[in-house]
Amino acid sequence: GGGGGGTGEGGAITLGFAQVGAESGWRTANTKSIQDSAKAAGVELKFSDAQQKQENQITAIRSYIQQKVKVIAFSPVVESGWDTVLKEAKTANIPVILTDRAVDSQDKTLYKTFLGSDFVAEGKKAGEWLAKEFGSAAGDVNIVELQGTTGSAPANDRKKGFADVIASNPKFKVVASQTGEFTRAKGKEVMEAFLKSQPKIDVLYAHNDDMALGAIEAIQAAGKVPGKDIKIVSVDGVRDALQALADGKINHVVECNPLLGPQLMDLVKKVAAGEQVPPRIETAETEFDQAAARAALPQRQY
Amino acid sequence: MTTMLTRVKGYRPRRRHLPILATMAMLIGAYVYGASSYPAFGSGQVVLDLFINNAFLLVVAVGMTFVILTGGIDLSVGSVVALSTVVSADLLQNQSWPVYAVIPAVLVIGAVLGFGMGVLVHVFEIQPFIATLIGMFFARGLCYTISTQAYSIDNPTVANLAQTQLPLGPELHISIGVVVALVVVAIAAYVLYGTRFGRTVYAIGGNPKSALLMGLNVGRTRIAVYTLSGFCSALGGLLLVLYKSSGDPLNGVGLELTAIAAVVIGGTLLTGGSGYVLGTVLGIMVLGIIQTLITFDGTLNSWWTSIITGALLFAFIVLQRLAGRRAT
Amino acid sequence: MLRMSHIRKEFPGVVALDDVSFRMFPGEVHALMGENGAGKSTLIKVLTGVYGVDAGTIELAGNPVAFSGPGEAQRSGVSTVYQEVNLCPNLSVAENICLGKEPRRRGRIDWRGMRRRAAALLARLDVEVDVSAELGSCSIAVQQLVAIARALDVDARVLILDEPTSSLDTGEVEQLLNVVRSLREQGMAILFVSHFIEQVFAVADRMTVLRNGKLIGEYRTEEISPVDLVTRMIGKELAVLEDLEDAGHSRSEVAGAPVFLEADGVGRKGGVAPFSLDIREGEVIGLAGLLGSGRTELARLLFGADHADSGSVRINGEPVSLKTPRSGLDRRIAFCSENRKTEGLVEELTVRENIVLALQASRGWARPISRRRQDEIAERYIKALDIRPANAEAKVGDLSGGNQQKVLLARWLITEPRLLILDEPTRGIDIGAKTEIQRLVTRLSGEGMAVVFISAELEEVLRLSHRVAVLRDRTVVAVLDNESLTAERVMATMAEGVGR
Amino acid sequence: MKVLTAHRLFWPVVALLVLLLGDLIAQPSFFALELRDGHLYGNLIDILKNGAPLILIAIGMTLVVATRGIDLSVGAVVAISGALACLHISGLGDQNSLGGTLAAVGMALGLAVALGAWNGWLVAVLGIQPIIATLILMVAGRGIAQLITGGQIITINSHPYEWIGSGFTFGLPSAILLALAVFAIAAVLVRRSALGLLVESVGGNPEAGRLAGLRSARLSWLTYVFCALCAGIAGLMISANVHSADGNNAGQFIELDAILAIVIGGTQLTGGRFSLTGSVIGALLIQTLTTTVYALGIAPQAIMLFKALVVLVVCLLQSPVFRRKFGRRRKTPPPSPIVAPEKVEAGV
Ligand SMILES: Nc1ncnc2c1ncn2[C@@H]1O[C@H](COP(=O)(O)OP(=O)(O)OP(=O)(O)O)[C@@H](O)[C@H]1O
Ligand SMILES: Nc1ncnc2c1ncn2[C@@H]1O[C@H](COP(=O)(O)OP(=O)(O)OP(=O)(O)O)[C@@H](O)[C@H]1O
Ligand SMILES: [Mg+2]
Ligand SMILES: [Mg+2]
Repeated sequence: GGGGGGTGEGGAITLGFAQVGAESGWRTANTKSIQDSAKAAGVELKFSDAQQKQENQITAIRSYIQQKVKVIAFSPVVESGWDTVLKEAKTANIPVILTDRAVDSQDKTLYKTFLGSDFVAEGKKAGEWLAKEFGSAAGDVNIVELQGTTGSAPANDRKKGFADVIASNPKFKVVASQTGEFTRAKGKEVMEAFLKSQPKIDVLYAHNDDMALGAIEAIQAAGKVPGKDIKIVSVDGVRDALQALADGKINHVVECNPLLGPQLMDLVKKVAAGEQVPPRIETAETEFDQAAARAALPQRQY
Repeated sequence: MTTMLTRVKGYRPRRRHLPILATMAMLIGAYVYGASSYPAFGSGQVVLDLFINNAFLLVVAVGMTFVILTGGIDLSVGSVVALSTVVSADLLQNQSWPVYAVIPAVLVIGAVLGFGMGVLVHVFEIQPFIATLIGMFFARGLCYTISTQAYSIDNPTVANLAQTQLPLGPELHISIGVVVALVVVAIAAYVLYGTRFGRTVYAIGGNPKSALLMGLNVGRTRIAVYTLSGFCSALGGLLLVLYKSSGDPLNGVGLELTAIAAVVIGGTLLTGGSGYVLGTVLGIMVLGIIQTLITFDGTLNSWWTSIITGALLFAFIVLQRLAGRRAT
Repeated sequence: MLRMSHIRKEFPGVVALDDVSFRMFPGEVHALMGENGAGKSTLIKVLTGVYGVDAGTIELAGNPVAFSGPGEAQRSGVSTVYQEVNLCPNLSVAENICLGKEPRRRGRIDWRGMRRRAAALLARLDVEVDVSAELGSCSIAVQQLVAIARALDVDARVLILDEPTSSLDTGEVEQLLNVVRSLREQGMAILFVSHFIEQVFAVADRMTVLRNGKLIGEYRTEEISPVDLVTRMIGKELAVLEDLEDAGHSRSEVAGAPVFLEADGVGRKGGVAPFSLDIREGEVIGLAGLLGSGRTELARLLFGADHADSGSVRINGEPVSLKTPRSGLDRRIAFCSENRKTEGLVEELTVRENIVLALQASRGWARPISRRRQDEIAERYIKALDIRPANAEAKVGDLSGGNQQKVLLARWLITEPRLLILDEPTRGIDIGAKTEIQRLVTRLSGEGMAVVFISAELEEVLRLSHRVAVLRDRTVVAVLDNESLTAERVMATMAEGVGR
Repeated sequence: MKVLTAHRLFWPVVALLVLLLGDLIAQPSFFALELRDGHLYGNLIDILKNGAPLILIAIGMTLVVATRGIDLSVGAVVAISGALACLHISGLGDQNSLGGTLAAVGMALGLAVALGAWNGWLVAVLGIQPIIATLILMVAGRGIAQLITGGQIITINSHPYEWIGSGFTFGLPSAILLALAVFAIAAVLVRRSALGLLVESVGGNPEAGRLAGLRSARLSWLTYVFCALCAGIAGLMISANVHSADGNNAGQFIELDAILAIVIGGTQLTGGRFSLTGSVIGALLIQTLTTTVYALGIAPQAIMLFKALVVLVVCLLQSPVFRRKFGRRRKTPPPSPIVAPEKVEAGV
């Protein structure tokens, strides 16, 4: 166990970080990045894992307030419902940084800044790629969609962003859309069913890489060639997906960057020193095509 | 002819109180350990935060205690909690209902769902596990049909209630939710100990067939118990609304297990007939203090968090068990 | 007061009641008689609404009724003690007596008043127990008395007692009969079921006899003699009791036989005080004592159901440790428990499965008894003990009380034990079967089996045993040779502990 | 006919058939089977393949339930066993080596058995209530699985290992063949030896069982070990099916599905009488339900409602009280549910 709260005697900043959980490889990479860069930056990190429960995150934030940490950062499980506890933090004069996801609070003074990605934008990017790729195709384009966990923010937003873009062109048809719960196993199972119920599938849009990877196996088992017979676009950019992209089994990956650690530590130091920071910082995110994937693969840690 | 039936009325240890005493002792031990390891842990607010953070769970677990005492189980609580938050959010935000109308509406929905499950259990003799699993699916499904997204409630009354802090001393405060939860606990303890309904609950848990032959109203009590649990879940949902000022269809996933765990750690037998509401309160404290200890430590990564949680749970349960054994 | 006409009740495969009519008058004790499985308990359950009827009508005080369940029957003034003890073991004695009609003060249960009332009711039956003790920790006899006390609590018009005396001692029985008589004086109609003919003749004014679910007839007590009654119950002459009657065993008969088991200072804190006892092969040792005197506890120690915390046991001269029932079973000791419902039978399983259970346990799971053998064994014991219905695949829980008891007995007999401990084996068994069991015990001991025999019926103990160990206050106070032993002498010892 | 409807597996089987019929109506090609790459291909095959892990776990858990227990930790065991096997295989020089794969499988199953022994120890020796005893491993086990995988998904590429989850033998998915083999072994073990009787006695009346000389502690301990072993095999299947181990998501909520399958199959959670065949049918029913959801294209928001409805209907059909109240067509009241389950069960 570590010592008390507050600013460490040696002047080290204490950061309380309330993570969502460890539900995916993406998230684990996110956690690891934060832990590693905290160490590198000399920030004393109080980490907690909420196991996908908002209540647990609130509990953790309360305990950080009790421990009088210097800065609190967290990735909200959901966007709503933070006002009460954030007010408590504000009363205790502890600045808050949001990572990865925003909160929908009306009172923008409750947190200092937001650092992360925009799920809607990711969905849009996937849609735009599709529009470009199939812009000149003749006839209807039949799309199947593998959604994330029902009710979760990334699932809602990535669906919305994608739908917004493709709505502009009537030949894009989402013929089937089902939840694959963000996992490979479910992705495979659902794709197996799609392949039997849908006579013609041109494109698969998966809300994350894992479901796409599962679906690839289903497609292969059905005797089709992923990436050719059925084009695939997915979100995240984990190593296995980039590999599949490099191998031509996936056609496009929209990155959602988990490596927020260094940026976060910079912000923490600034906030702790009372400096002014911009209210919203988007993480550097790219998209990968086959060539980019090959180039990125050797350095991919996660 | 007289019979000589002199039985020594010697001291018989109250075996049924032992688990509770053991749990209490361990809680104090854990607190002392925490306070000595992490200075901020010692502040009274940490204890009060346990109540603030778990107020809604406490209410849910109280309902669950009733059900488990009859030898049943209620898996629907998490979903009913979620449904309550979603319905509240929907009514307040989208339909602009006033708060005082939303509260009874939500409570009625919870009670009606509970009643339905009670009917399945009692009238159609469907095993409680399954009847309430159906309820769990059903309530969660309703959540999604109302909304697949979480949304905030910006009703000023709710915000007011949510942010009210009742001071208990310097730097010490509790929330309104805690008061509600403690009132519920007190009422439940009274009902179980001091009313016919409460004793019937125990009798059913002891032996439902006998209870029936003893002329007790088993059917009504059973249905009432599930209704009560539905009601408590809805109330817990309302407290969660106060706690988070939002409605979220993903609320309370896995909550049923936490509630059951709290009840059972509190010394209530899953087979029914034995246990106390106070034990449930302690069970919640145990789960809460484990979480708090881990948060204060703050050095564990996600999987070590799970492993240490399991290990601490193990330690608590085994110590409780051994203490119970030693003393008998 | 009460009239049931042309009642028919069918269970899958069994017609339990067939066109049975029955009536009761106020201020009268009415005995319902019949063999095991004749339909007595079913008639009572039909009356109080536990089961619905397939045909027939029920009238209470002239009004047709159809109770939805025991609760409604109770509220209409029909108070019932069902055959098996139907109470909640997790609650206190006082609660079990008052449950559903607790005294209340300002809507709140008045616990003190409840204990007082419970104690008063028990005192009426001359029972003194700690009413705040958990019921489950009390012996089955006490539980039975608690159930009776519970039924006395209502201001009922009709009181139904289904085998209330099956595990009571003479003393308690006497007391109960007195209570019954005084209730009769108050104009209550009382239905009384018992397999003890003397008790019936001592208290009943009128009897109805059932056989195989059919009504045989209704008689006034003065009109019928015990022998007639038995003949009507079983449908043929019974002339068996006599040849056992004065068998009068004595220690000397087995003096030459080797000692099978030797207990030396065996005891258990909170159970029985350390005792020493040796049992020879072929010897029957009876245990006598009052309610709660510790007979059951002693038997459990001998089997290993509880483990002793002092003393040592030797079997055939070799020291052994009896810590679990399993160790008893491995030494070929069998223990037929007094409480068939909670400690004996697995109700969901079939008669066959229950019968082979102990034998199978001793063989281990890997050596199953072949289905053919199982059927054979079940068949044999169904016939030998006259278990009805004679269907090895019937669920034991559906059998009548007496037949369940026979199944339990059969389970232990087939293990061919060298020491058979029988704790109240004749509980709730009709006279025919009882004689059969007594004869069996005599025969088995004749073949060299050692037997420990516990029964609330002292005559039965005296009739069968070579020696009688007398217990008082959980202490073995005397071991008496059965030669010229009389019931009076044993009772005196039970009461005062006069030496041998 | 009457005997047939009285059989306790009648209604679950009817429900299964009705569900399949619904699929057929909604999607006429639902039953289509074709030969592809030398093996059968079609929705029915998918149901069997994807249902295999659930079938296995339901079989294992049935015995636990029969002794009045419950095992919440099966999901965690699934994750752990898959993780350990994949970790070992990913470290092999040649992932396709049969020896290395066998070693991995052996290690994973060995660990699963050890975990089962742990559960059994808590329940049978320490006497902790099963739900709580197994909750410990349910919580900690996820962490252990993630510890093994390092929180990442371990992807592997091993043909022998894949065979367990997505391979085919004789044109049929090997997963279902494995599950059926375990079922056959369990059924023979349980019904040809005396284990079934002993387990049912321990569950039906523990005290009576003890006094009849059963070693109930050892017996219930064994059921936990067996259950964990089944979960371990299921874990291998699930990970082999997607060539990867996911410590966090593998087997999530599978305990609930398994319990549901068991209950639909006619085993009471209060212990005693059990039916392995019933549990298998229950598991197939649940898997068919999942596949139906996909085949009918039910929106994700509505899945829960649909499931609630189907389970409700199945349970009501099974409830004798319900049939008596609403099925007035038959003149005699239906007999109590169990007539002679023994004969059927013994026949397997
Ligand atoms: N629930 C039931 N299901 C099926 N058969 C039953 C059920 N209850 C009783 N029976 C059958 O009905 C018949 C009458 O049983 P009942 O219990 O009335 O006998 P009894 O006269 O009380 O006998 P005993 O003296 O042994 O108590 C028996 O053959 C019994 O097997
Ligand atoms: N002082 C006491 N307080 C509570 N229970 C007692 C007391 N003394 C004895 N008992 C109960 O009585 C029983 C002890 O007697 P046991 O059952 O061996 O009696 P028994 O001689 O077989 O008499 P019976 O079976 O006729 O009651 C135990 O179950 C014990 O719990
Ligand atoms: Mg009877
Ligand atoms: Mg006794």
